[in-house]
Amino acid sequence: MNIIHVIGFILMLIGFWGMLTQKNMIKIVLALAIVETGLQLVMVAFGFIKGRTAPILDSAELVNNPASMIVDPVPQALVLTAIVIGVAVNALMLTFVIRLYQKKKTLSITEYKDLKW
Amino acid sequence: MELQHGIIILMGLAMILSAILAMVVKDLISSVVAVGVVSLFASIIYLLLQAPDVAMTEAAIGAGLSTLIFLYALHKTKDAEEEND
Amino acid sequence: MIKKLFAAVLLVFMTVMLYQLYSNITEKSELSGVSRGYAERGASELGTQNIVTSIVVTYRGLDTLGEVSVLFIAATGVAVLLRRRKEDEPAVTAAKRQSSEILQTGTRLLTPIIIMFGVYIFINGHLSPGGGFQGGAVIASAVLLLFLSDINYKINHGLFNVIESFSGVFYVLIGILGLLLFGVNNFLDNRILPLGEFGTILSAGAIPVIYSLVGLKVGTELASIIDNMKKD
Amino acid sequence: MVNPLYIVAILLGTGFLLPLISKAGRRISLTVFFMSLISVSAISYQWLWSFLFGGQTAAMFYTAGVEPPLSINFLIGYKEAIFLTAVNFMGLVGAIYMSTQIKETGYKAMVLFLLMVLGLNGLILTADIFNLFVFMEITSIATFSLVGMDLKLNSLTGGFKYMIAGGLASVFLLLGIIILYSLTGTLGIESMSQYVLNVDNIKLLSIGSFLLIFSFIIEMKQFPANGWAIDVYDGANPGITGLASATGTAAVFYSLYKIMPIVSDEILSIIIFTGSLTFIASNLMGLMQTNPRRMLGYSSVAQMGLVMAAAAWSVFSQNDGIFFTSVLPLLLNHFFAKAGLFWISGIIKKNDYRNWGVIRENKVLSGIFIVMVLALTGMPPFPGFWGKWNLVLDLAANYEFFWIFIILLGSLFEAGYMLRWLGVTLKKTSEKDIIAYDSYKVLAIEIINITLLAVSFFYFFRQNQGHLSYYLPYTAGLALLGLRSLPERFKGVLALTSIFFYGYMFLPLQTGFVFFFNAMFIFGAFVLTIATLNRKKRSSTFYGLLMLMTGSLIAIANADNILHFFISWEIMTVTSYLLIRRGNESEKESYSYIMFSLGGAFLILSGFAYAYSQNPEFLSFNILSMAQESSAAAFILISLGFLIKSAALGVHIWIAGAYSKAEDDVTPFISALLSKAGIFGFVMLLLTMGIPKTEYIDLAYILSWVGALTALIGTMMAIHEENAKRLLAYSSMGQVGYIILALSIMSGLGWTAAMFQMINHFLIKGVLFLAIAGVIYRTGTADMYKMGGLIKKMPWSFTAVMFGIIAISGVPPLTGFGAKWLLYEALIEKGWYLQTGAAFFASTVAFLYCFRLIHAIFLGQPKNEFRNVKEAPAWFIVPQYIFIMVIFLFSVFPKLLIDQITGIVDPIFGSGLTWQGGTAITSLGYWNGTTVMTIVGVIFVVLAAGLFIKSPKVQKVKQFNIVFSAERPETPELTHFAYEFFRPYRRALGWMIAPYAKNFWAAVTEWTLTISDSLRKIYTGNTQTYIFYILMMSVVLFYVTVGVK
Repeated sequence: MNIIHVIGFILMLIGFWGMLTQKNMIKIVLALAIVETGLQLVMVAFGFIKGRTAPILDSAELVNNPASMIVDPVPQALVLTAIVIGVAVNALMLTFVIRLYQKKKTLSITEYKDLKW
Repeated sequence: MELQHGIIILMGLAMILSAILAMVVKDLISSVVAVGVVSLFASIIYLLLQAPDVAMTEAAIGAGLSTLIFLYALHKTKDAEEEND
Repeated sequence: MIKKLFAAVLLVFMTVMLYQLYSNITEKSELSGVSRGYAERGASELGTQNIVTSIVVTYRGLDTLGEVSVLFIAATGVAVLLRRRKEDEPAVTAAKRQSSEILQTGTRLLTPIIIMFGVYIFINGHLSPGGGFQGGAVIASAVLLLFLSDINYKINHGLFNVIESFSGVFYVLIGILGLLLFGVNNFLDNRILPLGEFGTILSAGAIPVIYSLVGLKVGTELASIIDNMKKD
Repeated sequence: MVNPLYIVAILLGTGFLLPLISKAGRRISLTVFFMSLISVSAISYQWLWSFLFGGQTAAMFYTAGVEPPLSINFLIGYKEAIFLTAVNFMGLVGAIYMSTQIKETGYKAMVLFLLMVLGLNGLILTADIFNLFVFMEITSIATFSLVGMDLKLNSLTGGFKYMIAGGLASVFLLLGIIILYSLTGTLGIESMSQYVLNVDNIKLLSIGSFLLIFSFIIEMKQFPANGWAIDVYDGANPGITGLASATGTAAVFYSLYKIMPIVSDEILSIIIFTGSLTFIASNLMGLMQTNPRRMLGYSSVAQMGLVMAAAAWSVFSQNDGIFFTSVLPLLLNHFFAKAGLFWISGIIKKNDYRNWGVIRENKVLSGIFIVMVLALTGMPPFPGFWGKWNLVLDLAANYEFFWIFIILLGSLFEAGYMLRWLGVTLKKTSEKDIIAYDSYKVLAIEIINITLLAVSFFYFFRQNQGHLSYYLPYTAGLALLGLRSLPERFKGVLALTSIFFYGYMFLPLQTGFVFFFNAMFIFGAFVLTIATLNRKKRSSTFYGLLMLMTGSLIAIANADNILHFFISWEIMTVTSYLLIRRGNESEKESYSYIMFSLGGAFLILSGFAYAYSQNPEFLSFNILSMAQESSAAAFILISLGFLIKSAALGVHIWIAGAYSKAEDDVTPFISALLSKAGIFGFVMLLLTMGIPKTEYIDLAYILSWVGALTALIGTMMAIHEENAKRLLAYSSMGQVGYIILALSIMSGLGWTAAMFQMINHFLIKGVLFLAIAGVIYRTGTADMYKMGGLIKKMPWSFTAVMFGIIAISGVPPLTGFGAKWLLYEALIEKGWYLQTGAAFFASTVAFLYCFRLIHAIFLGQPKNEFRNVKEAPAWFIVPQYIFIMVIFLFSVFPKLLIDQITGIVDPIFGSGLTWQGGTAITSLGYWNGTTVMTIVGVIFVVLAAGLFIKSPKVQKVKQFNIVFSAERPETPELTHFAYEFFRPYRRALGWMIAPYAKNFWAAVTEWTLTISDSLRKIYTGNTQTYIFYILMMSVVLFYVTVGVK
C-alpha cells in the first residue's frame, strides 16, 4: 500500500535527520531505531496485496486456495527476523554508550573523537 | 476501505509527529517514550497490513522490550547534563 | 548551524532518492515466485496453519537459527561489556526503595500467568499469530515485572543458564536430527515428527517443539540482557 | 564429504553449551573451544583437499528437505572451499594469538569468538541473500562485542562508530533485498541472478541492486565512507583488529563477490570506480600517518578497494581466470600480511613508527616484519606481486590504461609509507624498552608467516612452471640467508666460491649481450666481494642480500621475457635498498633511492603493459618490437624507468645520497654494477624496439640530449663536492650519461663506444670507490677537506686513484681515452655536433674533479690527526689492482675488448670500425692503443729521466713543516688548502647546477604530503561526520548510477 511506503520513507528520513544532527548518543541510537521502524514498515508494505487476508489458513476456503487469498508472507518473515536483530543491535549499542559514558561522563558524541585523521 | 485509509493516514501522521518529537525534545525519557509510541503505531499498521505476526513482534519487542532497554540505559547515564543539541 | 544546513541539503537529496524509489514501486497484485510456493505448499507439506511460521521455522529455519544466535551474541556481548572488573570503581549502592506490598503480591500472582501466556503464544505458533520470539518476549517481560516489583530480586543464573544452553543445544540437535534421519538436505526439517492433524496443537511436526525452544531461548536471553542492563 | 551445515551446528552447539561447560573449569572450556575451532577447520580442509586433488565438483546442500529457492541452501565450490579454509585457519591462529585475553575474559569471549567464526563461515557458504544478511549481522555483532571487550576508551569509541556504520549498512542492505525480492520473487542468489533478466521495471531493479551493493561498499570500508573503519583499526585491540581485517573483510568480500552476478554492468563499474578511488585515496592518506596501526588501517582499506575492484572487473569482463590469478593472490597477500602486522603491533605496542626499532631485539619478529612489509608492498615472490602483475597485464589487454595508472600510483604511495616504516625500523636505534613477548602471540605470528611464505611459493611455482632454472642465480643468496649464523668471513668465501662456480659453469654457455653483461657482472661481483672480506662485524643478512642482489643482476641479464625481467628488477631494487639502508644515517637517502627506483619500476611495468596490450599472447621481449601502434608510448615509459635507474638528469637527485650513505664496500657494487642494470635495460629496449619514429618529435635526438646533459651536469655537480663519495657518485652519473648518449646514436660505432665506455666505467669506478673505501676505512671520514697529504701514508691507494683518474678523464693512454675517442667519432659521424661539444666540454671539466681527488686527499698538507694512519688493508688494495691490471690490458690491447663488442654490435648495425693490425680505423680517424701507450710511456720515461738528471737534489720539505701563527683554526675546512677549490667557477657556471631537479622533487613531495594531510582531515573523528559521509556517498553514487529521471 503506497501510503505506507510514504510513511516508512518519511520515518527513515526523520531518523537520518536525527542521526545527522543530534549530539546525544542515546538520541542517535533512537534515531537509528526510527530508521529501522520506517524500513520495516516499507518492507511489510512490499508484501501487501490489496483485499487479501493474513497468511494464516484458519478456514477451509483459505486452505483450498491460499495463493489467491493471502498477502505475501515472505516479507513478514523477513521483518520478523529484522526486528529481533534490530533490537539486539540496539541493546548492544546502548551498552557501548553506557560504557563510554562511564569513561567521560558525557553523552555528547562530539567528545569522543580522540581517534581521527 | 476508505475508512481504513483514513485511519492509516491519521496513524501515519501520529507516527511522524512522535518521531519528530522524539528527535526534538530535550528530555531523553520523553524521546524514548515517543519512539516507543512510533513502534506501537507501527504494530497497529502491521495489523492493518495483514501481518499479525509482525504486529505482535513489534508490539512485544519493538515497542515493549526495546523501550525498556532504552530506559535502563538512560537510568545508567542519568547524571548526564542535558545537552543542547 | 552549518552542520544543520549540510544535513538539510543532504536530506533533500535523500528525499529525492527515496522519492525516485517510491515512484517506481508498482503495486503487487499476485503472489509470485517463492511466496506462491510457500502459500501453496506450506500447509500440505509442513502442516502449519500459519504460513509465516512455516517460513520462519522451517523453510527459512536457518535464518531463525541465526536470529537466535544474534540475540545470544547480543546477550553475551552486553554481559561482557558490562562485566564488573577489579579496576572499576565499586558501585555506589544507592538506597534501595522497597516497592509497595501490593505490587509485590500482585507480581507474584501475575508472573506465572504471564509466563503461561508466553508459553501459549509459542506453542500455538503454527496455528495462530505469534511464536517463539513473541512468546519469549512475553516471558522476558514477566521477569521484568519481577525486577520492578522487587528491587532485590536476582534471577537464578544457574537455572537460566541451563535453560538457555539446553534450549539452544536442543534446537541445533533437532536440526541435526533431520540430517541424521533423512539426509544431507534435511537440516532443520520439521518432519522428523509426524505432521499430525492439520489445525490441531500437536501438528506441524517439530514446529511447536522448535518454537518452544526458541521461546525459552529468546526469553532467557532477553531477560539476561535486561538483567545486565539493570545491574549497577 | 562432511556436510558444511555441521560447521554451523558445531560452532553454535559449542557456543550454546559453553555457559554450562564453563562451570567445569576454564581449562575444559578452553579445550572445548579449541576443539570446535579445530574440527571446523578440519571440515574446510577436507573440502579444499578434495577440490584440489579429489576432483570434487561444486556441491549444494539445502535445508528443511525442500529444494531451493524455497529453502535456504549452502553452496560449496572451489572458491568457497578456499575462503572457508583461509577463514577457519586464521580463526584458529587468531584464537591462539588471543588466548591470553580470552582466558582472562572468560567463556563469554569464547562464545563471541566462536559465533564470529560462525558468521564468517555462513557468509561464505550461504547462497541466500537474506540469510547473508543474518550471517552478516552475526559476524558484525560478534565483532563489535570483541572490539569493545577490553573496555578501553578507544576500543569503545571505535566499536560505537563501527556499530553505527554497520547499522546504516544493514538498512541499505534490507531495503535492497526487499526491492529485489519484490521484483524477482526469490531470495536465492542464483535464482535471483537469473530472474533479474526478466524484470520489466528496470529502474526499480537498478535502484534495488544499487542499494544492495552500496551496503557492501560501506561494509567494505570504501572511501570516503570509511573513517570509522580506520578508527576501529586504530583503537581496537590488535588481536581482534588483525583478525577482523583479515577474515572479516575476506568473508564480506566473498559475499559481495557472490552477489555480483545479480547486478548490472553499470553497478559493477561503480564497484570498480569506488574500489580504485579507495585504493589511491587511502594510500595517499596513509603517507601522513605516524601511528603504525592507522597506517595498517589505511593500507587495509586500500587493499580491499583494490581487491573488490579487481573482483568486479573479473565479473564485468567475464574472465573467471583473473579471479584465481589476480584477485585471490591479492586478497591472500593482504589476508596474511595484514593479520601478521597487526598482531606484531600488538606485541610492540608503539604508537609511533619511529620507535619501532625495538623490534630488532627479537630476531624472529623482525625477520617476519620485513617479510610482511615487503609482501604488502607487492614485491616478488609474494602473492601480491603475482596478483598485481596479472591484473595489470589483463587490464592492458583490455586497454584499461587509466586503471593501470591508478593501481601503480596507489601502490607507489603504499610502498611509500610501508617502506618508510621498514626503513626506520631496520636501523634507527631507540631507547631500550622491555617488551613482553607473549609466547602464544609470537607462535601465532610465526604460523602466519610460514603460511604466507608457503602461499607465496605456491603462486611462485604456479606462475613459473617450467621456468624454474631461471631462478638459479638466486640460490646462493637464499642459501646464505639460511646460513646466516655462520662466521662472516666464511660466508664471504662461500659467496666468492659460488660466484666463481656460477661463472665457470654458465658463462661459457652464453653469447651476445647476455654474455657481455653477465661477464661484467660476474667478474665485477667476484672482485668486489674480495673487499668485503675485510668485514669484521657480524651480520646475519649482509652476504645473503649481497648475493641476492648479484643474483638479480645476473638474472636480469638472463631474462628471456618481460616477467622474468621485471621480477629480477624488483628483487634488485629491494635488495639494493636493504643493502643501502645498512649504512649509517642512511634513512632519508635510502628512502629516496627506493622511491625513485620503485617509481621507475612501475614506469617500466606500465610500458611493458602498453606493449603487451598490442600482443596479449606473448610475454617475450619481442612484444616490444611488435608494439607497432603508437609504440612510442611504451618506449617513453620504459626508457623513463631506465633513465631513473641510471640517474639521468632530472631524476638524479637520489644518486649522491644513496651512493654516499651506503656502506663503503657496498658503494662499489652499486656504482660499478648496479648502474649497469639500467644500461642493460636500455640495450634490450633499443635492440627489440629501436627508437620509434614519431611524427612530431625525434626521440633519439631527445635521448641524446638527455645523455649529453646528464654527462655535463653530473660532471659539473661533481666538481663542487667536498665529500669524496658524493663526488664519485656525480661522476658516475656523468659517465652513465655518456653511455646513454652513445647508445642513442644507434650506430655500430656509437654502440661500440657505449659498450667500451661502460666497461671502462665499470673498471674505474670499481677502483676509485674501493680506493676511497680504503681511505675512509683508515681515516673515518669521506670529507676531503679533513684529509690531505696521505700520499706517503697510503701510496698504493694513491697510485690506484691516480690510474683511475687518468682513465676516467679520457686522456691517453688509458682506456678512457679510447672510449671518448670512439664516442666523438660516432657523434661526428652521426652529425650531432652540439652534443659532441657538450660531451667534450664535460670531459674536460671531468678532469677538474678528478684532479681534486688526488689533490685534496693525497697531496698537500696532512692533518695532525692522520699522522699515524696506515695503508688500506690488502682486502681493499688487491681488488683495486686486479681492476687496474685489466684497465692496462685493455689500454694496451684495446682490440681484445673491442673485438668482443663489435662481434656483438656489428651484426646489428653493420660495421663502423675496422682493424689494421692493432689500429682501429673509423671513417674519421684511427687509434692504436699499443702505440699510444708506447709513446706515452716513452715520453713519461724521458721526462722523468730529464727531471731526475736536471735536478738530482730535490729539497724535501717535511709535510708537517708549517706554522700556524698562534693557534689552530677551529674549523677543519679552513685549514685545508683545497676546500671549495672550484668556488670561483661557481659564479660563472653555477646556474648549471642550481638545484632545479631537487627543488622540483621537493615540491612534488611536499604537494603530495599536503594533499594527503588535507585529505585525511576529512576523518574528523566525529561519528556524525562519518554518518554524513556514508549518506552523502549513497546519494552521490545513486545519482551517478541510477540518475535522475
